[in-house]
Amino acid sequence: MKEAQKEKAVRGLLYVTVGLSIVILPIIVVWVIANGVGAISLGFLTGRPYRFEYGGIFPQIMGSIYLVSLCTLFGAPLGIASAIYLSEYASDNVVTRTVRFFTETLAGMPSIVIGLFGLEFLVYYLKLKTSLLAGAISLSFMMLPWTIRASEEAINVVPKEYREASLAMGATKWQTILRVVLPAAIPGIMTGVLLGMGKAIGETAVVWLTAGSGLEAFVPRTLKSPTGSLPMYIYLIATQGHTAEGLQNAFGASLVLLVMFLAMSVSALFIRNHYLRRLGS
Amino acid sequence: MSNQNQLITYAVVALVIGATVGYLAAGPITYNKQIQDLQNQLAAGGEAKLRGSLSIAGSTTILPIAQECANLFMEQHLMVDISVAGGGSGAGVKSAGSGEVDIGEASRNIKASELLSYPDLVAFSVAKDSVAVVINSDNPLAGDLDLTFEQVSEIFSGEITNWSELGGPDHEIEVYTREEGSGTRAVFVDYAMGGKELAANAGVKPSNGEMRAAVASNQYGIAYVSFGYIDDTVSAASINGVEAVVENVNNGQYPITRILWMFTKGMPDELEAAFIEYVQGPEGQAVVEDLGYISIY
Amino acid sequence: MSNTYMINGDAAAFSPRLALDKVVFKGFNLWYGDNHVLKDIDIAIKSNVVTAFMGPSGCGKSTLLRSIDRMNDIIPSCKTEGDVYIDGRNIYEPDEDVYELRKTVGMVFQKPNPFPMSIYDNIAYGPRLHKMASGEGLDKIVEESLRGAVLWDEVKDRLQENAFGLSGGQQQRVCIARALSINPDIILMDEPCSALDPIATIKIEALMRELKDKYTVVLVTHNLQQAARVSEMTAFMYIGEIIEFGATSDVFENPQNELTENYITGRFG
Amino acid sequence: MRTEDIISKILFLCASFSAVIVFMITVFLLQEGVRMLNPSFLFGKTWSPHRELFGIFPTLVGTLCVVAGAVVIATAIGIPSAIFLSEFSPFWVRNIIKSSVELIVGIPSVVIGFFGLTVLVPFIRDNVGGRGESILAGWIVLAFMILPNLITIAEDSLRAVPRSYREASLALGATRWQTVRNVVLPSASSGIRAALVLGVGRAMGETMAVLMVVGNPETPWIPLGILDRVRMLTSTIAIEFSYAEWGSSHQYALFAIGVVLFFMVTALNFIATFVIRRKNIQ
Repeated sequence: MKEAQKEKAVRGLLYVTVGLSIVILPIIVVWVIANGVGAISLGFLTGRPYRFEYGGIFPQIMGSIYLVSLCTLFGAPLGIASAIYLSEYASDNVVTRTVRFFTETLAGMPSIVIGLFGLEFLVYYLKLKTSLLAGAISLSFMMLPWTIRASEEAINVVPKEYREASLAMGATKWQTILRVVLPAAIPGIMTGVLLGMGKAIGETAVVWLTAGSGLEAFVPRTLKSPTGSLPMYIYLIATQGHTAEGLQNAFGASLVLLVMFLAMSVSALFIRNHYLRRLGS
Repeated sequence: MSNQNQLITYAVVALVIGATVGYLAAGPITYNKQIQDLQNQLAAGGEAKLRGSLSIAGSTTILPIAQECANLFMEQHLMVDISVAGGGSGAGVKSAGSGEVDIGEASRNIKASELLSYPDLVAFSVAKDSVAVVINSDNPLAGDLDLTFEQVSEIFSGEITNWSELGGPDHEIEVYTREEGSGTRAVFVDYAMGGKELAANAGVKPSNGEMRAAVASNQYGIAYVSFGYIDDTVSAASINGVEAVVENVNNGQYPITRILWMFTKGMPDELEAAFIEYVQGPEGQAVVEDLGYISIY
Repeated sequence: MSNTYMINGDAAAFSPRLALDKVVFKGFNLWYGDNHVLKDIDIAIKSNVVTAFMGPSGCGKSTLLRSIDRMNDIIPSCKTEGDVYIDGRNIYEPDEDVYELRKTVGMVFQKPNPFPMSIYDNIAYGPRLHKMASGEGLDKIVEESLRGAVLWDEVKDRLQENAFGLSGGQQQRVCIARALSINPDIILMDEPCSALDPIATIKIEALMRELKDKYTVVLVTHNLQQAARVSEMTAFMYIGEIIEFGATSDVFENPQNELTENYITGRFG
Repeated sequence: MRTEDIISKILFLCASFSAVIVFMITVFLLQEGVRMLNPSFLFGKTWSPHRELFGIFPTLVGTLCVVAGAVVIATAIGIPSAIFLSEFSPFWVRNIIKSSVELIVGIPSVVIGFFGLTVLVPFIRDNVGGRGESILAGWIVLAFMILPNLITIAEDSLRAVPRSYREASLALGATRWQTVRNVVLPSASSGIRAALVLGVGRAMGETMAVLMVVGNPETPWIPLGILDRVRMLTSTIAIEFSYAEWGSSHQYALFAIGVVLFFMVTALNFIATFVIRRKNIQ
């Protein structure tokens, strides 16, 4: 009965580690919520930052929303189009394999390197300055491979039979993609895009170098305005704010950022769980 | 409509609503107020001819001045947005010189090598300042610490490593330093280090704010910061028996002084000039003194 | 039906009446890569008749069916030689518009494959694609197609429901209705009942017999009884060749070729 | 047909876009950084830009120490958790835990850094020793970052093992654990390994969270203990890039660090792709 004992021991060990995960993983979320709720007030959400420790985070909230929306505007269509090409048009040859490898490489690229590139190429070379536009484009470089990957997966899951049925009706390839493949793949694509948005909204290094590293006290009015963002705010206040008010504001901003991030990942998972299952039936 | 389409619609609608709610929340609160203020301003005979955005970056010593002046300036000129970032003096020179920002700041003089790289920088002095050695206010030595430059250089180069050597508790001295691009560091090294290198194990903090925060949260820490950053969470050491306060800098007893600069690439344009004039003017200089720096006049 | 029209595998005796027969294969060959799947196919399929192709798996019967609306084109390694005529027109001419071709040829697949849309949208897919009608005209096409597939009475109250909610047999009839919606001349059915239960199969078979009044129906099946029940003409295929083709009753009762006989009597297949 | 061709061309252009970006990043990193890539850069022991000394060896070692420790911690907790979720837990338990874990994959790293700075660093200083800012703090912060992803991917690859394998083993009288160890884990191992390699890449490229807790000494040294402070490759770029003068060797050195990072991460990516591809062939 040695094996049975071993089984018990292993089980015990697994219980311990999973217990550890259950305790550890939510710590940060719980910690932020517990400390951040007290910071949230109408004034905090609608005011603008004042010196380092005081005021609100309205420009940062709006800045993050603008950055992520604009980044999605650039990144999502491009990513979806790339995925369509790779999964529907590309035959397996050197060109597409190269494209695919580069896409994977971009996915693993450290964000600071993307930020450096954005700074050199967009900010200096194209003279966009540190601005909403430069930040959003740099973020979309980061988001692009994730969108491509998720969209490709979603498109590949669409059964071959749908395509055949549509082609047999006399539809062209593009008509088939537009009317049958994409509608069926949209939940998967949206899951991918939302997860990419979640990545973009929490990204600090890239916005630091390209969108604005200050404590902006205004909502950007043009694409060329420097733009504050929640991650940058949290970084600045967490490292430099040394008073109770500063800490409180950093918690409040973390809570807002976390809520925005979780809203995206919750809707992504919701769409995935409630839709992809249906498609499988 | 099929369930699937419905779900897609829900998701899209949720996204759109999320974005627009945010936007709409922004609209009424800020823009209506701004427009109203603008109308009031025009009705009161004010001018709203200045418009546009201005980005400022560089020395974290000047950061509080620039932030505060920007806030006041933006209240007076509602169509102007001013972004103020840190980065350090080196970053201020570099980013103004390369055109990344409109106005750069430095808390030290421009280096010869920088003038070679960015020959068309134009400098404006906006305030005077000094550098103080600070320790945690819970350190038993707080308030009584009096150092010579010799001691300062020995502490910061890692020759004196224990607080007991200074008459304090038996604990390692934990040294913090600014990054190499910092103007505060350059000034500090010039005056106090006597040619010695900073200790290899000094923790690098890339802004005055982080220096202060590090010392404020570390009972055995020691750092150097701009006078503008001295507050009751840290305690400034006397140098050669002279207390680190503004009066002693003004009367020449405290041994470190420096000028704080703003730069533009070429001659400033209308908006840049207006802002720099504002900082140099009575309102700006009031801010300077209010924040613990020294007026240029 | 008449027994008069009959050919066997003898190519020399093959003299199709291009204008009279609906679909005519003439010296048709097809390869997937190096794999010679269809070998020198010569056959003429008559209008308004159910023609069944049977044979063991891998004999090329589905490929032959898919050659009629050039659905094999979507497989990159596919290569063809020879001609296929529909109403006297060679559809393998280089300037042939495949999309127009597929419009005149409806296809029903082995597994019911409705789109993940409502029943209505499934049927309306083709007409919308080819801008055949809109509004009430479209409603009419949908109704007629569903009536044509004998499904109208079962689904008329739930046209907006997802087609996946239907039973397998109903889904397959949605697919048939979808094929009918673009008003084709020819309907190709690739083992349409293989994924269905017996009751659904009976319904579909009855439908096939009705359909032949208006359409030319070509059926691929490995179910001998089905071929016997439904078709007037039957072809037996073996490893890419047509071994025997003739009136169903002749092929079943009096097979000319030993292979055919073995297959029909269940010695292999 | 004409429009079809045009569409396919447009789509091809879109697909090439990310390749173009990567290509541009590579070219411009190399162009700026390659002149500094020499043995005295890679193996030099002193990094001190004002003395024109650009040796990244201690930084490289420090980075590898932090990343390796973080991956070990994440593996030690993550893989058994994944095994538990996929093999031993009741369905509803798995569902709850798995979806909560998925929810926090990619949680903003600055928040984790904030946690590290305000909770972890003081805790280590008061209870373990040293300044608090340390390799240890870096381990924990990075482990936090890669753990959710690791659990998710590992659990997915475990569950992808066909049930028939498990049944076959159980039917031969094997216990659950024997089945897991001898049948399930070997079949899932390539997926798990790929997840680990990607985790290493992610940890290596992380900037902000570690920057806030590893201490960044003035002149980094080769770390000797887990309470030593180190610099990361990424944090060196982040701290110094803003003031490195144009055209100075300092700036080229920072780009060269970017090149090193780029190649390490690309190599890891290559390995992961290779591992995954081999799995697919099997």
